[in-house]
Amino acid sequence: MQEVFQLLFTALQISAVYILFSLGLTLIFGVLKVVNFAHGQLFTFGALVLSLTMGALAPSLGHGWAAYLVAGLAGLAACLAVGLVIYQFGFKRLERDMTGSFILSAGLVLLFEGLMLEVFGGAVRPVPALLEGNVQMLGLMVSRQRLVLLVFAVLLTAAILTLLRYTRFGKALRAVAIDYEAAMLQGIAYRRIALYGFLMACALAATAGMLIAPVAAVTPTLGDAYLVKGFIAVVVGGMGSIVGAVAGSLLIALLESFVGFYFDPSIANLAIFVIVMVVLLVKPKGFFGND
Amino acid sequence: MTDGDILLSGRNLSKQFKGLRAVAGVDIDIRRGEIVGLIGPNGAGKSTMFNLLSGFLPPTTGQLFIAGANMTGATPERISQQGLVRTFQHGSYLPSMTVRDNVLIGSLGGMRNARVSRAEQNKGIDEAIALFGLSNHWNNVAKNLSHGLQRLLSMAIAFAARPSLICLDEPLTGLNQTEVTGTLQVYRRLKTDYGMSILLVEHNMRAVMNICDRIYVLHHGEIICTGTPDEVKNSDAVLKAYLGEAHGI
Amino acid sequence: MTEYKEWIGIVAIACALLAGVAFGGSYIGTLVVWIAIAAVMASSLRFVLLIGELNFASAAFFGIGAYCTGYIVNHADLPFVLTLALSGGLALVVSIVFGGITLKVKGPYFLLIGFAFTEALRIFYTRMEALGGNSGLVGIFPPAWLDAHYQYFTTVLCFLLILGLLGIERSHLGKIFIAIRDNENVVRSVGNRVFFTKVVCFAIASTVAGLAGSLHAFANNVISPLDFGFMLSIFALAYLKVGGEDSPLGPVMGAALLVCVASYAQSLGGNEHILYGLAIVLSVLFMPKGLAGLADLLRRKKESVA
Amino acid sequence: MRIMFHSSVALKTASVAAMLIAANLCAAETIKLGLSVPLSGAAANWGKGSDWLCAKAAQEIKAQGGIKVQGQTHQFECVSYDNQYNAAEGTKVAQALVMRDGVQFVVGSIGTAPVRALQSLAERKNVLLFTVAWGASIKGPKFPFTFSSMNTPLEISEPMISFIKKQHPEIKTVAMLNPNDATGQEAEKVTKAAWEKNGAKVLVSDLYERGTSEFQPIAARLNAVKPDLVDLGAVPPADVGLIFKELKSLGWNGVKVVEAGTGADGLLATGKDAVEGTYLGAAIPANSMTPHQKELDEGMRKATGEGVNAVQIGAYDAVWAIKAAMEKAQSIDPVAVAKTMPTVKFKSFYGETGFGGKDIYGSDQQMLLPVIITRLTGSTLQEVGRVER
Repeated sequence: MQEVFQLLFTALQISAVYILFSLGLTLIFGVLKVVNFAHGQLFTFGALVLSLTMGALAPSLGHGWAAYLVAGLAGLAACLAVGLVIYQFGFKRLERDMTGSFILSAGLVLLFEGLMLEVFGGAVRPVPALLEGNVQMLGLMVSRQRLVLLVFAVLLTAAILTLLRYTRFGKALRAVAIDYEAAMLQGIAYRRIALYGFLMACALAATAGMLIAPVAAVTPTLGDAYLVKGFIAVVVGGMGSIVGAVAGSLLIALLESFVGFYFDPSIANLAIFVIVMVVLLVKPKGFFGND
Repeated sequence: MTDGDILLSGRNLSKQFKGLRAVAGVDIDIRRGEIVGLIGPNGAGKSTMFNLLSGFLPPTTGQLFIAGANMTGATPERISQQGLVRTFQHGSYLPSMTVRDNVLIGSLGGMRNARVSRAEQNKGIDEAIALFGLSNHWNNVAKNLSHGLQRLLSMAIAFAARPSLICLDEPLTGLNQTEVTGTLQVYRRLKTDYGMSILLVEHNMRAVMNICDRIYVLHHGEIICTGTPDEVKNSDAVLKAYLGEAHGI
Repeated sequence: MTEYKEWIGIVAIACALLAGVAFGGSYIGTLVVWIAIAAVMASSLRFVLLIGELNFASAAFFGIGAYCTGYIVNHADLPFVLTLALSGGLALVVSIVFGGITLKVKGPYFLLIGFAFTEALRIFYTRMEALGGNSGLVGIFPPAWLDAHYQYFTTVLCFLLILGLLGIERSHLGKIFIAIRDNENVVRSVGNRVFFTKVVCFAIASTVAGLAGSLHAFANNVISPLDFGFMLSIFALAYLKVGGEDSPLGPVMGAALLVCVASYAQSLGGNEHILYGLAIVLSVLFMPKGLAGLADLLRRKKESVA
Repeated sequence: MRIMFHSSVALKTASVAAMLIAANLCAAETIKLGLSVPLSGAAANWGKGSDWLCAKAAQEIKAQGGIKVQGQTHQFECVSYDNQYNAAEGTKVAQALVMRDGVQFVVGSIGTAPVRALQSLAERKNVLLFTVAWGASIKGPKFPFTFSSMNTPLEISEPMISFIKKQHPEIKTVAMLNPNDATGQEAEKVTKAAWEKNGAKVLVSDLYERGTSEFQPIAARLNAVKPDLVDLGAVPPADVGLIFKELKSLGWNGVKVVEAGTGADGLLATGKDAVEGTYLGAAIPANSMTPHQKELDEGMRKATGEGVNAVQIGAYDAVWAIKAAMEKAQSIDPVAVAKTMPTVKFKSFYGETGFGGKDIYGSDQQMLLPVIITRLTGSTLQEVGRVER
């Protein structure tokens, strides 16, 4: 029983990153109808900028909250700047062209990965933990950094759901996601909403990357594994659905945790791919998809 | 009227969407060589009705017979093979293809089971293009045509499949008066020269009253009146249904 | 004349490549084989794009063909032509099953399910002892009688496959493919079997990819699971996009250009990815019709000047 | 002669020709050394480091007066291509090196799959091939042109494991993990046998996918059997750090071993204090570095951001071994050089050595290098044992 409980908790922790990652993907798809493969690169970029800034700040600020805050803002700003550029000069010109924008994002993946390797090098960059050590919770040992991640995932998901449900911007965003032509007829500035939605997703990617940085190997290929899992989470949950992204992430984390424990981690990966195909056969639009 | 004349027959057709009953227990009959109108206020269930008849939606209850065969729950492809071809309200053509290729697709569908020579096939395609007045545009790409020509093209595609019943979803919207007159002329020819039946959903009441042999009036998913144009015009139920609507009869 | 310009173009490129094999020395010959196989992959991708779907599983079917060939060569001594046919055949059978199940979904869902299939197969290979696990399979050589002419054989066969795909595209069946991409409801409403046609299209493209995979295995002699990851589909996409997806000439031109450039760019080390990435991004943004579109534009300009 | 059809090929040939002309101006004869290594993706640093060390060795040899064969002086020049760790790219690299650039000596090749692709061509075309790939299937009398320049589990596991067992006689149970690739599968077999031979029970031995990002489930599984020792065989450094960190947060605290541990930087970057006390089998200890080793280590740090490691050193040693063999054979023909290689003595990164391995592989193609067992203390590696061979 203790074992199952531990595995459940592990799944919950893993799912936190997947959730943050897939929220961005599903948001971009909802608003722009773009399958953005380059999302993982923004995630990686956030983590790399954080590690770089932390390193530069260490002599003056040490590794405390202040350094974290400054470096975090730097990472966020860098990702938003990159996001703005790729939206304005890229995705905006391929509005609602699914194939075209997907191909563009695939090109961006190759380009960014090569550039980041060139600029940051292939070495693993150490990032100090925001909170060191473990806590004993309900008889389980949990690292504090993981708890921070989990709290962030819950808070951000709640914030996004609130934003979408109760603010003018959120309602406009949902309207655009459902039927952008009708939304434009209603006087909603589609372009602006799309830009803000895209930037929000970039910010989410950066946040996720920076939160995972202390407990992950920060290299230019960091985002690759998350990209695959994040996409599967979104597909299983239903593209464009926020609740679906959360549910999909949980499913993947559960599979990874339980199959990995009872069989073998490599089989767990295989199981994830098989499950996505099975789910799509039963529910072709995913669990919560309506498009 | 004898049973042999009946081409399409829907019995007690219903369609239930989550909480909404879009079509409720409709009986409908269309005879060979008959032009039938289906009218009703917005949201009356006309589009759902069209989807039920053409197989794009399976009925929740009820049965559908076409040319004597039970087509309840059949796929659109199967129903089309049985002789019922429909058009769509919006963009009922293939935008990136030429007019001729558009019509070709229609003829390919119609001849799926028949062995026809290339020459005969080409003749059929040319005939369809000529019938709808598209001869001057045969090599133009569909998306570059005017709106009116696109409407005509969508009918030409359906015609090229040589159905016995052609179901047209608001085919006259956006056509000017001359085009409307010309199109109605073609409908008469479809009936007289080719023996086709037509089911027409249309907002242009003048045209409907002018061309139809019989009319069904749909309201809140139910048939509230059926009869000749004159009978329908004088029906109290119909007047009542349309009251409050922007456009009367 | 203009009606046949793609045929002429493809045959002209094929002749140029064959001349390269004949006069260019052994490295040029190898390069030509890679171009030919890459062109087939890109053409196969384009073929499924005719029905409007981006087929990310093409790398998987390429891999199925290659692994089938590798397995036969290592475990059963079958004639070369039969090996080739069986590899294509296996890809055909798997694609009918896979397509029959997954073509019910469209757009991004279809794309991502193909992606998942590719990755699942890759992991599957690594766990199969009989397929050489992670190290892959070695010693896949063409038979002695063909060895000296293998580069000609592959190039010719690849271009025959490409011309075959073009032939189908220009047939009535091909017109139905394009019509499905344009508006599948119209196609269905006049009685064409849309789903069946989609599976046919997918199966043809996958068989061709499987054959290309078999040719690839014989050309490289060695295969490993990582050869058939989703990156392969992305590269095929790059050939297609740079060449231009509107014209059947596009994938051939794109493959020829990018494979040559990549061979040159090898000396740039890891920056090969930057180059491919830039090529895709720039052509999507500034050359949406690709090289083929550009060539067309130039030709028209010349005509209007003349 | 080639006749050109593609402008890009022509361009490339022109630039190669230009390079050759330029090279000819400064040296009588330049011998090209090829490398087929990963220069992108997760293993990029191995490739970049190998490239750097090859160039460094060539530079040192030039400074010492070059390679003297039959009265002529030759110089080395390195050319590296990215094999992306797979056979398809490995084939492209092999073709480019052997068929296009005319390379006859390969000093560095990483990754079993791409190396097999290169070997398939090299053995047919009489190209001498040095590799650090671990697969035993690519070595032996069947491949007279193939030599290996790095210790593999076959060399490391047995001495290292018996050493550790002596240090920690209380160890009864072991949990093992390896990446699901050729290297990992090879390591798993050998290491498992070595533990059983030394009287420890292997409770669990798993494989995981390279590129995995979440190690919690893996750590949970290892921890569940409560082993006295966790052996991460061929797991790459950054992953080792993450796994030990997760294990620590689960409360596990036993002996940590990584046979293929090539350096402390990766471990520390991700594992922080959780990797304290880890034993590594393929690392270069800081406390016993010679000035020359220190110089290379620092140069590598500047070039790649990480200290020098055994994978990369393979390329450095191969260059020196080829020089020695060329001078001994008095020939720059790869057939003669390959024939001489097993008998040659030369100065490697670690000191004077030669070739052996007949008892394991059937031919003397394995560079005999010391197995240095190091232990991570604080943030530095201390040498705790050395097995000379």
